[in-house]
Amino acid sequence: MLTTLLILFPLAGALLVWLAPLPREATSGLAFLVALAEVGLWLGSLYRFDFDTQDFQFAQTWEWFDSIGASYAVGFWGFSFWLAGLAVVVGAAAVAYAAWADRDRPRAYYGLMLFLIGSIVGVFAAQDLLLFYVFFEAILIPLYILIGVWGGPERQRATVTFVLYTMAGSLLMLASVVAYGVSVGTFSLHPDAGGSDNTLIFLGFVAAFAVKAPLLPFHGWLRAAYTQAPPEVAAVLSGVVSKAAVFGFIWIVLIHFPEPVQDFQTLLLVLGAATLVYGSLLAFRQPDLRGVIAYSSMAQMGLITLGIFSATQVGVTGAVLQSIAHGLVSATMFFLAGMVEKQCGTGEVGRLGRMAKGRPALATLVMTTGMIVLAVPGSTTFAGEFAILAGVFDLGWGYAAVGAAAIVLAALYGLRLISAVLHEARGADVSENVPDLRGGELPLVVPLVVLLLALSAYPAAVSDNSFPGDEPEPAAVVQESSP
Amino acid sequence: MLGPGVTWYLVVAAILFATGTLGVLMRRSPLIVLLSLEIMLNAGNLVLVGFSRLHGDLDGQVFALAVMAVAASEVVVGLGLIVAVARRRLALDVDAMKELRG
Amino acid sequence: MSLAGAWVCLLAPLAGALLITLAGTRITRRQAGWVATLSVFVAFAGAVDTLVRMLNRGADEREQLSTAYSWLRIGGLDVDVEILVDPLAVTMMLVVSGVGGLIVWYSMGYMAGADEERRFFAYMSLFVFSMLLLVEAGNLLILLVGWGLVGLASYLLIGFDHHRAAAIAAAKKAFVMNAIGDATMALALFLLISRLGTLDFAPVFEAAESGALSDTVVTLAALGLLGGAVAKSAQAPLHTWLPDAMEGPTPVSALIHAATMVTAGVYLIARTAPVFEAAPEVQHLAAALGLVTLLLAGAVALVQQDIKRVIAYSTMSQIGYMFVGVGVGAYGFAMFHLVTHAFFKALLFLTAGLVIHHLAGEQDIRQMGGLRRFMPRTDLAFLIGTLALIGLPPLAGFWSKDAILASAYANGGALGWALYVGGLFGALLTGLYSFRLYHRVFRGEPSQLVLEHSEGHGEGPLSMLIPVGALTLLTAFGGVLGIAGVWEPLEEWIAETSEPLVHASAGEDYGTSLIAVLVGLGGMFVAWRVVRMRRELVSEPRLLSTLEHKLWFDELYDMVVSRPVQAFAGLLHDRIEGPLVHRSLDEVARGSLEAGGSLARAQTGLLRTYVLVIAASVVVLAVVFLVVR
Amino acid sequence: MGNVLVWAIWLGAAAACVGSGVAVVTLTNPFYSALSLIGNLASLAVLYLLAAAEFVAAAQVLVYAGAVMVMFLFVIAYLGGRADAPWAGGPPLLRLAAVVASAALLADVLVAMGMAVGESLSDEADIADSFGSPAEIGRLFLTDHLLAFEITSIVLLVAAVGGVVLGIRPSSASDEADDGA
Amino acid sequence: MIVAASIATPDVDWAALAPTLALLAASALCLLGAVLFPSDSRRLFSAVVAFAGFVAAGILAAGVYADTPDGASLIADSMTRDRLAALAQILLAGIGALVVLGSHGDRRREHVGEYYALLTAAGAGMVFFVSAGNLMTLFLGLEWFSIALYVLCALDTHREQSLEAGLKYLVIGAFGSAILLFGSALVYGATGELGFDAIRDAPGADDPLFVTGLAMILAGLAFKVSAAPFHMWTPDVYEGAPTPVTAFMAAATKAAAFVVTWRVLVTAFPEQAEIWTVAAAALACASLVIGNLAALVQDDVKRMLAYSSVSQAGFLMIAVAANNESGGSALLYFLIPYTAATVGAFAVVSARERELGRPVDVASLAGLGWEQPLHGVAMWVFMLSFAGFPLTGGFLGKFTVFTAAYESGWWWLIVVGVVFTAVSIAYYLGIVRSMYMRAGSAPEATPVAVGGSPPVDRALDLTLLAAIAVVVGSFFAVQPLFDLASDAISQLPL
Repeated sequence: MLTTLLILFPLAGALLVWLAPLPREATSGLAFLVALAEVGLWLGSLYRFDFDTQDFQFAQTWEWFDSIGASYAVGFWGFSFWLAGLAVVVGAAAVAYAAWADRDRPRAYYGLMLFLIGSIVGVFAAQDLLLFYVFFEAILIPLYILIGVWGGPERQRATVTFVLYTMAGSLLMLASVVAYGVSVGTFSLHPDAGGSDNTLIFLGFVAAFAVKAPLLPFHGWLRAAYTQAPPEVAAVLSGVVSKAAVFGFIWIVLIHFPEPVQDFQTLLLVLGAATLVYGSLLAFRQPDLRGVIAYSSMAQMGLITLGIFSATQVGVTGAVLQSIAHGLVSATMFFLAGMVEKQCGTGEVGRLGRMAKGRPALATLVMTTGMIVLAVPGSTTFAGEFAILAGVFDLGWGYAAVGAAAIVLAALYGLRLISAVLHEARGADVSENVPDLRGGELPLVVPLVVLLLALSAYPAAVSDNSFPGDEPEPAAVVQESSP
Repeated sequence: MLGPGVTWYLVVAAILFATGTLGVLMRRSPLIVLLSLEIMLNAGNLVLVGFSRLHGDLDGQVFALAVMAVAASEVVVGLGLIVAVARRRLALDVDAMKELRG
Repeated sequence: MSLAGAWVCLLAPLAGALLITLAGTRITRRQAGWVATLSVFVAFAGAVDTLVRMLNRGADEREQLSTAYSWLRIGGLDVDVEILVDPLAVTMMLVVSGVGGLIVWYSMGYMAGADEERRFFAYMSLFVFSMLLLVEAGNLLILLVGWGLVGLASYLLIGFDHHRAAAIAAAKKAFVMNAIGDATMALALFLLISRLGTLDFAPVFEAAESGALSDTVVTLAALGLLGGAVAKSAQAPLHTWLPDAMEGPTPVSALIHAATMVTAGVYLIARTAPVFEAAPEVQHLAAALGLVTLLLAGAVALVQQDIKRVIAYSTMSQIGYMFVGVGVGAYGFAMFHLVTHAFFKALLFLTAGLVIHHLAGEQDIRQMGGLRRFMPRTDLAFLIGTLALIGLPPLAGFWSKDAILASAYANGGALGWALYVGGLFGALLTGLYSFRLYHRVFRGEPSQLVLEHSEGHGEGPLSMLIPVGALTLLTAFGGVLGIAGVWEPLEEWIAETSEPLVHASAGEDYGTSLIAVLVGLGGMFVAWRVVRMRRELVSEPRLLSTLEHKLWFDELYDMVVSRPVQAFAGLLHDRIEGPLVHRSLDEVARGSLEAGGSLARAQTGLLRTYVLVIAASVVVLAVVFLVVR
Repeated sequence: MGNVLVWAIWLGAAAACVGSGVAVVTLTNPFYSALSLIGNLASLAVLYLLAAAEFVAAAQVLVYAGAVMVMFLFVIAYLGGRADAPWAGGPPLLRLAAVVASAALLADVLVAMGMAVGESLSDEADIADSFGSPAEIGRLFLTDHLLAFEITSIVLLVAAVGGVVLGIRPSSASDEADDGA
Repeated sequence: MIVAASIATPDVDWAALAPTLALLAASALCLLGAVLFPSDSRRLFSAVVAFAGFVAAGILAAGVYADTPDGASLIADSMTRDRLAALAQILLAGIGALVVLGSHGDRRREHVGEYYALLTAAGAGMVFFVSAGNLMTLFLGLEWFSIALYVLCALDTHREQSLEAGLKYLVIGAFGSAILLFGSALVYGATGELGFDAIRDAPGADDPLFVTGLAMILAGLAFKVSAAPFHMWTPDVYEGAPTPVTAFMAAATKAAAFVVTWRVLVTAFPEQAEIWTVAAAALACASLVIGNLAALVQDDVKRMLAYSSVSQAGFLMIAVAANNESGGSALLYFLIPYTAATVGAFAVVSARERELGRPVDVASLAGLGWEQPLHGVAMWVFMLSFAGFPLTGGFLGKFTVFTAAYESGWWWLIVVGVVFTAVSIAYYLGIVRSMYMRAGSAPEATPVAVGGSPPVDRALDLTLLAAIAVVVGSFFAVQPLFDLASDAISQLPL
């Protein structure tokens, strides 16, 4: 019941916001309260969550479409519960940011935002393939409008590219879902529900998630979407929505396609590694803040993919940890970038600079977040990265070497970003009277940063509670399938 | 039966059908197009009648009668349309009707 | 728990840093300074407490492990936040917190009035915390964390004057070079995890000693660790960041780039001695690199004109000695030299700081001279520091450096001899450049600059002079920690953790000392003569430019590494991302639109074409049916 | 043997049928086309007669050649000169394609028929004299094909309404375009 | 007299005919109204009557569905009484009712009564058509509603386009039915039978005349469902016809024709399945390719929707090609949200037409979403349903169709369908884009200058709400609907 509540509560909130004819402030306030309550709901369930049982928690099943064996089956596994937590937290922060940015047409906006949150939680909660697809697609509906209406000058092109690109992937997945359902006979995502060894079906799923992540050749939508969307939407997009791919890779591809994963492991790992390097190098070339963040998170997704398809316990768990960390950090970065853009009127690194002068709060936050972005040892991102590479090391020191090289590249673009904003000569658009972050902005970012620091101090909170038991399911499945 | 077998009926019917098609395809006057359509329907009728004779089964003839009525109805509507078009001072030329395209 | 002291030592500076950060402008700059200073001194007290408790225990139970909680636990792999306290660690703790405290205190005077002073003190405390985390780390991953955090702190402090592009560039350079080191270390750790499934010291060392790990594995692991050590300690070939790091404020140079952080490499090798001993060739490589660095740095130092850079190069070469020490397995002496070096090098930097402070930020020694007349006490302190650096008895440097050389001699073999001779030649260079520096700055006629800055104000505020005094004393009498053949407490002390591979006899030691001192004096004499004649040590132009360009290392790396990477990124951006990834989308869109357009044009609006299409389709359908029937 | 005579009549009717059909399609003046269609229908009636479909033949002449065609001629006369449009036209390719398509259709049916000659077109049933008589047909219309009968009438009714709706002169009110729907 | 006495008139199953009769009655009443009532009250009267007629037909059909445990053929196979027919009739009645609601706001002055009369008459024809039991009734039913539709298309005699649409539809339609007739004649010749069941049981399945006839019948039906390449008339007629008529054609004709296609192919020609399944697959591909690509470049919304309906016919053809129980059920289920969305979409278009007083192109939808939230959201939902997005029945429609296709091994058809769905999203979302988004820096979409404030049209809003309810409801209540469909399908021989 709790799971359904977690999914439906924001959706109900969305309906309320749409229908209730409230004035501007009231709307944003109501939306924020809903989002906050959602976080509280999640915390409550966290309190009840038993991370040691080897099965779904808060599981619930309703009849839906028996004829083809699909049902409304939801529930949480350790790692997906953390992902859901990430979704609600970032979502609440995004709503708050929107309230700060004072978006036009508030009722439509906040309704869509809450709808988005609900459907993302649904993705992570779905334990039925068809249901998963439903939520996976439902995400696009609000995103299309959110980017297209409230985005930057290029928003229409951005949103069309994004939706078409993503849909192309997901429709291939739809074909795979059909084939899977017919050939396997069930849509259940339970690890014991069997799997398929059909390569084509497998590739369909991989394509969808590779676009969503995105991985190397499939990232054509990335830059436009991340730079044109409103900052808070971009934050949700890169921080949370991309994690739908992580969920899919782990919970669908890895578990239900053991043999194909074995056959394609090298390819997938190479893809991840290539994405990692490519993203890092391009991040180094981007002319604007959000471009850098966009490509850096692409690189991070490559790293996460690397960890997942190491198919080792350490790697997969590291990937989950990294997903949470990256979700928080990229969201924070987008918020900060958005604030800088709003105050300076530009995000071009060439026109920024020396903002640290007389703006201690901004400087401290940017520096802290930036250091976590480039995974300085001791940060939670470092922990995740370390675990991923340690996990993938067994499959070939080469991947780990690439990852290590990427650490250096990350240092390069991370420092470039930090210095471009904070240091060196003052940029053309940074006038003396650009204010420091104040009471209005700090509450939006500080909680996330605190969360990041806490997670840096104690990453085991996630890493130790992602997969019940000693062996996480994926590793178990893959290992037993391997000769 | 007296005279030639159903095969011959079919041949004539086929020729008529093709002729009607040709008319629809070639002529630009909607009136003549309508006439050609009549020919096509009659070709169908001929086949029906011929086969009803072959099978010694009257269904075919009944069908043919029904088709006659239908053909008449089409003619009525068609002529009504043509009259309406003419009343709008529009050219009675199917090639002239190119408002809707693309 | 009995390690409360050690925990206090570790956490006090962190608390200080957080306090200053959160307090923001609610506390004055001076208060911020005091918070930092006190937090470090509290750490020192913790260290002393730890030492005392340790002394009260028997030699065999002095190694203690204390776990706070599990930091990263994934099934089999379980890394705790734990500290390991043993003689080696406590020595470093004392040095770091002690010298660190003095320097932070000093910087209160030095930084007075500087921009964003609070930030400076927060960073300083953060650094001390990271450094202590490094030395107290109870397993390799936590050590790596500390390793990275000191790099971060160093980045922050080098780039403290963030409006100066040079400072920011230097900071980035330092961070990236250290990141390379971190990466190699991380690789070594992955290797150990995949082979042993743990990163705790004990099992790793046990496996290394028992030969449970294959030679290749051990060698690779050792190489990885060495990479980190070399990067952090600015040894060739990853040394180029250290001179640039002098862009940071002088106290930073003193604390990070002289006394503590840069010597972390030595500590690392001493700490993981079993691994290196299992891979002797790597250990010897460390020694060889040390030798190369000490010669290279000494040579370059001959021609530098920036007071801090000269000292920076001397630091590099002194660390080279330490690497030689650990390379031949004389961990005790290496650590001894680390300690004494911390004293006298900090002293040198702080006195240099006094000079720079006195001359309102001027660092070019060509502008200096005759300062002795205006700053007698500073002159004395600097002289003592210089002599200690050259290694004249009875100063601290004398005991420690010669002990290393003696160990190299005792190690014997071709390598031993090479190290020995090279080390002695290094001593000569040391004499040359350091005495040149001293003369240039303090002796001779007062320069114009000196004269105009020397009206009225004295040598500096008390908060700066007291630390200098303290360090002077330590430099003067630090040698008592290891008087060859007579009383070598530190060496035995360290031996409890890392058993030395060689031990020179008193005879060898004093013999070496004799030669070394003579060589050093020779150097000093030459330098004195040359400077008196207003000439440079190196005048041959080609050699001069080579040395001034630091043997072209920067240019080389720029050409071999950074340019290609940039070019490659540009290539991807211009050739792949634009044309392939983005334009391909547009192409697909355009293609389908054109197809749709032609289809729409086929819809001519001509009734007869429609009928024609239908008729044709009927025919096709019928024919196909007839055929496949 | 009256067969020869029957054959002669049949062939004559068939020839007239085909000829008049071609005439309908080819004549320029719709008036003449309509007239030749009457001929076509009449000759068809003959063929029906020979196929033992007396009632159908009768209906053909009365309903078709009578009523329907009269209406045709009436409309043509009403429209007067503007009735006849150019014979053909459009791109010559279109004309060629039209011929090809019709020929192909013809060929297809003939081929199919030729293939079928052996199988289904053989042995025809022998029939009673009452076959095709109005009585028989009427009985069928009231029993088996009751629905068909009714529907035919409904279709005619609908067509009538439609003809009226389209044919009557619209009240001037609606001549200015009042709305898009 | 004597003759009549000697004739044993067959017993007619009035229940099975009831829906048809109800609509005929409504039609007659509307005609009377057109004559008797003054023009001002005429509109309301005929609309109410027509609505009542459709509703009654629906209810009666539901009754038939309820007490038809298994199918039967009546009056010498001339019609069948089974759940397939009943379900289709319910669907058609629903469509009709919605169209009536939607067209009530129409401001036409001419032919008001006739409009509703012909609408109901066409509805009656379709309602009979889906229960046709032999080739003759098939042909007659088809002509019945076709002739009514010809007139409806040309009803706006003052609009040239309307006339053009009517004439084009008439000529092409007559041509199509001639083909259908000739095919039926050939089949009759080969088998000597007209009834579907009889044809199935007759010998000589692979007779050349027989297959030729089958080909022609298939062509005639494909023409009615406007599957490419028999679709050429669709865009022109849909664009030219009065919008409510277009809505009715797009929804009802397609539904009826597909149901009959399924019935004929499955009951009469099971022997030739391996031929006509391939043909259906080919038609499906053609429709998907042509419909979607051509729709991409359309500017007029009605025309775009016409092409989209061609592409949707492609999806339904996939279900036909599947030729199995789940295919049939999928086909019926698919029709439910599809028809609702179609009627709704055209209703929105007609509302905009009345507001602007000119044909609606994509650009003139700008700002609609903000001006009239209900219309905006409704269009949003319908487009999502067409595009097969989740949370709409359109998604499950596609999904079930694909499932059926996969069961019969048509995996490549699925791939084609998937690829062109991706293409279709471009234009479906393009509509949404023009409703909500404006280029440039101003984030909010500003409405284009409109002719006065739009007239409030409660009936139309009701239509939209009902359509939304069906489209979204069919997603959540898929199981019961699917059960209804499969019960209906299971009564056919398969």
